[in-house]
Amino acid sequence: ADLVLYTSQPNEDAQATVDAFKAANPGLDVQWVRDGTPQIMAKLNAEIQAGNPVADVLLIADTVTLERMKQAGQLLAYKSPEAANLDAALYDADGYYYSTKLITTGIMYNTQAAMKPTSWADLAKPEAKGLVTMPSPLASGAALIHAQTLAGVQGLGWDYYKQLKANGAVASGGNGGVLKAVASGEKAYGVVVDYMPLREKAKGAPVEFVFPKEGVSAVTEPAAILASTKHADAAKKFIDYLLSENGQKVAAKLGYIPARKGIDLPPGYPARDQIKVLPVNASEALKNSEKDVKTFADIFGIKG
Amino acid sequence: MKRSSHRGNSQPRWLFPFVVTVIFFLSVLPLGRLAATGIASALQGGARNLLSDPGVWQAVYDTLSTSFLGMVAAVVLGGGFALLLTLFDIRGKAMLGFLFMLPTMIPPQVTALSWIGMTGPSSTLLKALGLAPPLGAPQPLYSIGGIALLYGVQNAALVYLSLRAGLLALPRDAVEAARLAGASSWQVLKDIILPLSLPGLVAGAAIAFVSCVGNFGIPAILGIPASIYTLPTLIYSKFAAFGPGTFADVSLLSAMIAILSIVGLTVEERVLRGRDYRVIGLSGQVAVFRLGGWRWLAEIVLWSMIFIILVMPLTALVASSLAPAYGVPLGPSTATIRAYEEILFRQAVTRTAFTNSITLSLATAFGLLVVTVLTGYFLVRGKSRLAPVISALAEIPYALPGIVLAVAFILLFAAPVPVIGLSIYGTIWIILIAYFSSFFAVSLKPVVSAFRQFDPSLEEAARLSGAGFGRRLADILVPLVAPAAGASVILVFLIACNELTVSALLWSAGTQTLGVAIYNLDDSGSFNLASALSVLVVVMVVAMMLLLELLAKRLPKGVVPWQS
Amino acid sequence: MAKLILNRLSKSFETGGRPAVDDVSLTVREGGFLALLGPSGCGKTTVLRMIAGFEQPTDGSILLGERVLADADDMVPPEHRNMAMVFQSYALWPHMSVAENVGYPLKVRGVSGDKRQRKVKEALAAVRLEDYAGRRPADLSGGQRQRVALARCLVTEPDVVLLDEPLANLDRHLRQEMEETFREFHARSGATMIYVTHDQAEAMALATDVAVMSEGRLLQVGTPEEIYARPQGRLVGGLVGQGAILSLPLPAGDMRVLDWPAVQALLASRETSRPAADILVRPQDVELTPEGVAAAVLSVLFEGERYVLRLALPDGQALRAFSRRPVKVGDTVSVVIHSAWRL
Amino acid sequence: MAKLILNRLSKSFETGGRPAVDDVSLTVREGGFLALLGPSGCGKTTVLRMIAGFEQPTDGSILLGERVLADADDMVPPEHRNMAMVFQSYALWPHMSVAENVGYPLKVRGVSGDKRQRKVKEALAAVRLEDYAGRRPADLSGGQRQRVALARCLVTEPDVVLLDEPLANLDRHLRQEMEETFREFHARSGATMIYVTHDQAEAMALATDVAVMSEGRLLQVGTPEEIYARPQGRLVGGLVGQGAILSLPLPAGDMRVLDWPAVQALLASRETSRPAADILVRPQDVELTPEGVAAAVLSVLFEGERYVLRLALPDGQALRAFSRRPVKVGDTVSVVIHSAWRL
Ligand SMILES: Nc1ncnc2c1ncn2[C@@H]1O[C@H](COP(=O)(O)OP(=O)(O)OP(=O)(O)O)[C@@H](O)[C@H]1O
Ligand SMILES: Nc1ncnc2c1ncn2[C@@H]1O[C@H](COP(=O)(O)OP(=O)(O)OP(=O)(O)O)[C@@H](O)[C@H]1O
Ligand SMILES: [Mg+2]
Ligand SMILES: [Mg+2]
Repeated sequence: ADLVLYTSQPNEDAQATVDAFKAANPGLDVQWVRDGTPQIMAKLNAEIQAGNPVADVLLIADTVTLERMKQAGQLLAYKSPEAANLDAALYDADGYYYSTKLITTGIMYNTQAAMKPTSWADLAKPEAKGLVTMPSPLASGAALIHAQTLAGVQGLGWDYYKQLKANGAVASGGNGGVLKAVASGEKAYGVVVDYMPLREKAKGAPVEFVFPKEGVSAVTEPAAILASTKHADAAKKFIDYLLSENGQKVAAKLGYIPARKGIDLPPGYPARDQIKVLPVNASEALKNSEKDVKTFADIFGIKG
Repeated sequence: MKRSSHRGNSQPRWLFPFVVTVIFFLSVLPLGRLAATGIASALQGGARNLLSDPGVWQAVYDTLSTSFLGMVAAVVLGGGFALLLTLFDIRGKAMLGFLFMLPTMIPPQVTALSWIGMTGPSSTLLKALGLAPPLGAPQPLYSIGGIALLYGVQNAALVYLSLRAGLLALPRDAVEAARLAGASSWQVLKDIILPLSLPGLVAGAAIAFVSCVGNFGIPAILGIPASIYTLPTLIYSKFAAFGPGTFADVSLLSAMIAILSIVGLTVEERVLRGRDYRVIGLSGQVAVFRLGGWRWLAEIVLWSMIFIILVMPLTALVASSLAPAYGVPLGPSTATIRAYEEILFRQAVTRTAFTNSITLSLATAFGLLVVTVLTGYFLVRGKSRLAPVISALAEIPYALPGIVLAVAFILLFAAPVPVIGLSIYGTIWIILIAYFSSFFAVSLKPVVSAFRQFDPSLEEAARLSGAGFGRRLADILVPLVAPAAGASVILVFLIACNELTVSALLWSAGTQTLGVAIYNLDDSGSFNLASALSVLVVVMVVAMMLLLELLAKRLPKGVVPWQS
Repeated sequence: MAKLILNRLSKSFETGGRPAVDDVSLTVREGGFLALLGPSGCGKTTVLRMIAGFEQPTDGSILLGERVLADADDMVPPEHRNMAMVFQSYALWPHMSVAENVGYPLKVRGVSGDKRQRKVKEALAAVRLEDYAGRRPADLSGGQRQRVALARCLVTEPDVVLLDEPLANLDRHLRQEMEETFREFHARSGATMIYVTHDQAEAMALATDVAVMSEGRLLQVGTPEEIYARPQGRLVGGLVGQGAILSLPLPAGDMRVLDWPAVQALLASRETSRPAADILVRPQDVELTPEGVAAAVLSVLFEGERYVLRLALPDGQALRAFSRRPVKVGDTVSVVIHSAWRL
Repeated sequence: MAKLILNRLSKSFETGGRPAVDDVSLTVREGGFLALLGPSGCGKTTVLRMIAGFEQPTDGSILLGERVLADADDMVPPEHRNMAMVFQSYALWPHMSVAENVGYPLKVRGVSGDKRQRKVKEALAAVRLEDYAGRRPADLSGGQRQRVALARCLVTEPDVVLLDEPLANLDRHLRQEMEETFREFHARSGATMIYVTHDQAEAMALATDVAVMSEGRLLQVGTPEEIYARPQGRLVGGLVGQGAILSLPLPAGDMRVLDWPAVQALLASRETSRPAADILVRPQDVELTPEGVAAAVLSVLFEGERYVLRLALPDGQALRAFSRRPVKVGDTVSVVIHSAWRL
């Protein structure tokens, strides 16, 4: 293959992205491997250990992992010309990784639920007692960023998580599990990434998604080139394509908030300026990630 | 050792080197490679002081308790079925036996989810009865007991097949003699039948235990919400937060799993040691007890078990494959077969996955049978001092979570194989080898226990007829351990067909397996597609089992586990 | 205890055409000792297995006194019959030691502790296996296994004891001892005993009654003396004793025991018009003396005590005789038939 | 073919103290027919199993002609020995039909098609099981199973045939037929045969040589006549024939065969100073006639052909005798001992 992509994007999305790229660059044979972030990272690291990483490009959920790889010298720096169209916060200044979209984390609820939440604080109210579920930072990169983000917000912070725990909230698994739990009515409220409930709702599932008024956290599904790549040119083309107008339109069509300015948001989302994205610093987040995971785990009594 | 092959020992000279080579490649090499990386990374990355973390020990404890209880549940369920269906005059044995195999085919996470659904607030069943708990009520399955229960359901077939093979080797007159001695049915069971079929029962229990130790799907879904971590889920969370110390931690946790499974194996050895199971003379007929007035009750119990462990999860699976979206109430107006259309006609991966999984499973099941018959023969007949070591080494890969084993194989094969320069990474061969390694124990157990019950004079008679080792193997040994061999093939096939965690890391374009395809669909939110594919897998397995049924007359007696 | 009645008992297996047991009616009196004789495959084991309750009769019934043990519809399970059996295949439990095998029927009956140990010891002593109590059956010789099965059978106080060729693998000395043991056991316990054997001498020596079967059917029942002296029909005649059956003209009158003059007359007569009769001649009744009829020696077998001769009468019919001295094959000897029996 | 030599052969099992076979040296001449006699558990089966190659000798060696088949270090595997065996436990393969069981040794030797079918048919006919070719062993009677094992053993042309109580479960008629079959097979194939039996008459009638074992040791080897007429030592004397052994004062001279006057003198002598000798008296040499010594009748057993009496001499020593007429237990009879043998 001319290019090997490791990604944690959902299957259909990965296929669509690759298909669109191939259409734009005929003749390039792109192979992709899709798996959950833990699996992809285990696979990649084992390959690196064995001295023969197969992947050229990585497209995964969170910046933190890429920041760690950057610091370990496993990534290749590349200044993409398309970066100019991105918010500076959305890419690494040295060119090691570029965000491709925004995946925000908000609140979903089952339409049978009595209370319609509008803010994070609502989840700590007595009406939501025992009815809240959220992904665990141990299983989901987005969930870690989310926790780190909220922890830094005035008026929420780790105390908010302690209130949630006291209110009977559970934290487990990834976003898919939260979606199922709320859609099936096992729980009423869930903390979850935006596109999942929006898609399900479009298919008729009894769920709603809200962007809480305090603001949402976001992961950015960054892409990066591995230092060991033997196909640097193709890899660079791929990065450029992801950030290009066409590439970003594909992302929007798949139901994500595109990273590039000036592209319309997919249906079901409020206007871009109504979504308040709470800021987070990737290298800070990386530095503290172990500590934060532990704090979170201690609050929710998760071992490990 | 070389001498022993001259020593009138019935094994050919090459058997010992063969077994050692097999064990080396399937177990020692991958485990050793993993340990090497673990140690290296512990040295440079400064392994965190994992062992002082009380959470780890809690996880060890939870792993042990869930696995032990799960094994008990599997023994009760699988053992009960095996006894009732093999020894008693139950009607519809073939059907019951057939259906009992199927739950193994439903992926553990599907079973777990359907049970949660069945017992949760949106359960149609409970709603209909007016018993549905309120929205958000605590889920009783999120507990040690819940995990163990589902372990039991998932692994019951392992015990069933293994014990059944043991029961079929039971000499009829031994049972009759006990009854005439005045022993009640219960006493006969306790004093004669169970002790004599102990190798099969213990093998089944041991493999169920080891299987529970390494299970990921069930504790991931049922354990984590209740903050119950087992070693496999702990390992997964280590991989999720991949850091410099991860390999060291994972190696250490894997070593703990290995120790747990060796503990299990030692218990098994203890139980079986110093006893004689060699059936003297002819067996070929099974005693049948009459249940009399109890028959109705037994049949009702059996069918309700089938309903709970098969029909309910399967219904849930079918229902979610027909639902347009998750959580949409299913009714005639909402049901749609769009998911099936999508899976069958649009998703290219479906065909690839079916082809790959069927090929891999068949190749693994039959390939391993060859290996395990030879190894089993060596272990039971060889009287080698290495035998316990070899059994333990065969066992460990199955106990490790698939992700760990897969990592070990990536470490081994990501770079081209030295000397030959051939690279199998990214091809289907690496998955095949990993399957061989992982399912070795599943295949070996029933065969070893069958050899334990084997009357040696049957082989001696064949030798004197002039039959060399290969000949005896084909004509006498394999046909006589046929029920066990059949169990071994069917178990490996069923488990491999469904397998996810090993192939999840080893697949690449074109080598997707069914497990990977289902997981990927499910993980990316296409629950109905995932369910539809699962349903198709079950349908395929049922079709293959029916095919086997047609072949049953040509196969040695007892091979087809639902036929008596 | 009560008498054991087999009432028109039949059994057919799914395989195999002719019934294994065919319309057998038989009464074993209370405390009787019945020997069941018959060629291999004639249905002896099947009869025992039906009495024990392992096979359901396809027809007929089995009664112990008034109690119906089994008929084609219903049967009392073996564990409620209080019987004991030595299986032709021994049916030892390989996972138990010799002592455990023997002690098991006691254990099941709740006998425990010292009493059980003592009884097991006695039973093992009776079969000369005291030193083997701790062994596994797989480590025993064939005869030793058979003796364990015997000890297990005799350790309790059953109402009915079924013995299926229990001495087949024992040497003559042990057989004699074991026969003695059976006799004692029978006298002491008063149990009804049914004994299957292919060894007629054993059957005659032990039993109070002998039943002869062939191809599933019962041919004759009677005391040993009666069966031996007055066998009914060709089949029983051929089975009991080592006699030869000659086909000679039907003797006049309804005499059945024939002396030498009578036999000589028949041998000499050339009347082919008279219908032929089967005449049983036992070897011990054939004496080699100069004043008899001539016979050619076909074969001579040494049996230790004596030689067994197969002779051919002038008309080619075969005869068996004993001789204390060796005779050469091909020689002609002269024999007298002291006694014969018209079947 | 060549002679089979057992050279100081020993075998000890892990369990059990005394060796199962202890220093046995024996030569079976080419084409010989050796009967192995001995009480249950004396090591007969173990010897056969060593010859077949299933057990490794712990000491000594086995040779076929010049070729060493086995010693304590090395052995030729059974599949290369071209031997055949009837196992005491039959060792039939339950998954094969009767015909397949019998045909298997041929199949392994590459005999196929018509020839195999014909040979299987012949072998089955020889054991009278033509009609059972399609059955499974589990559906056969005990004797039928034994006959399948026999047919399987005789279907090929082995160099050495090992028979472990091959007729134990057959009735007298079949035994006689099978003995005839063995004799024919032996004459036709010239194979060396070793025959284990507990039935002396059978051993004497079939074998060219008889070996007597006890407790793992070989006591005596010789022709049947010699073993019977001149047993060496108390053990062989007790084992061969149904004789009783009397302890009487040592006769003068080195005479071994004693006639009635000699025996009478010994019985009458009261000299306790002379050392005692073992005198073997066989029942057929004891005649009930008025002019003998008095003896009390201890027991009377009917055996069909005759009654077996256990008698007690005035000094309490037991004697066995035959009688054609019944005698009452407790009566006193007068006996003459025509011949006796000093052991
Ligand atoms: N596998 C074994 N382990 C230990 N001891 C054994 C084993 N097999 C046989 N023996 C012992 O060795 C002795 C000889 O056994 P063997 O089977 O040779 O006797 P045998 O002469 O064939 O007797 P039988 O006439 O009863 O068959 C017996 O005392 C027996 O208990
Ligand atoms: N399970 C079975 N299925 C079919 N036929 C059987 C079965 N058991 C026995 N038979 C047949 O029934 C007949 C009687 O068998 P049985 O065992 O009663 O004979 P037996 O008199 O005990 O003979 P033996 O002296 O050889 O032991 C035989 O012809 C046998 O082949
Ligand atoms: Mg029988
Ligand atoms: Mg023996």
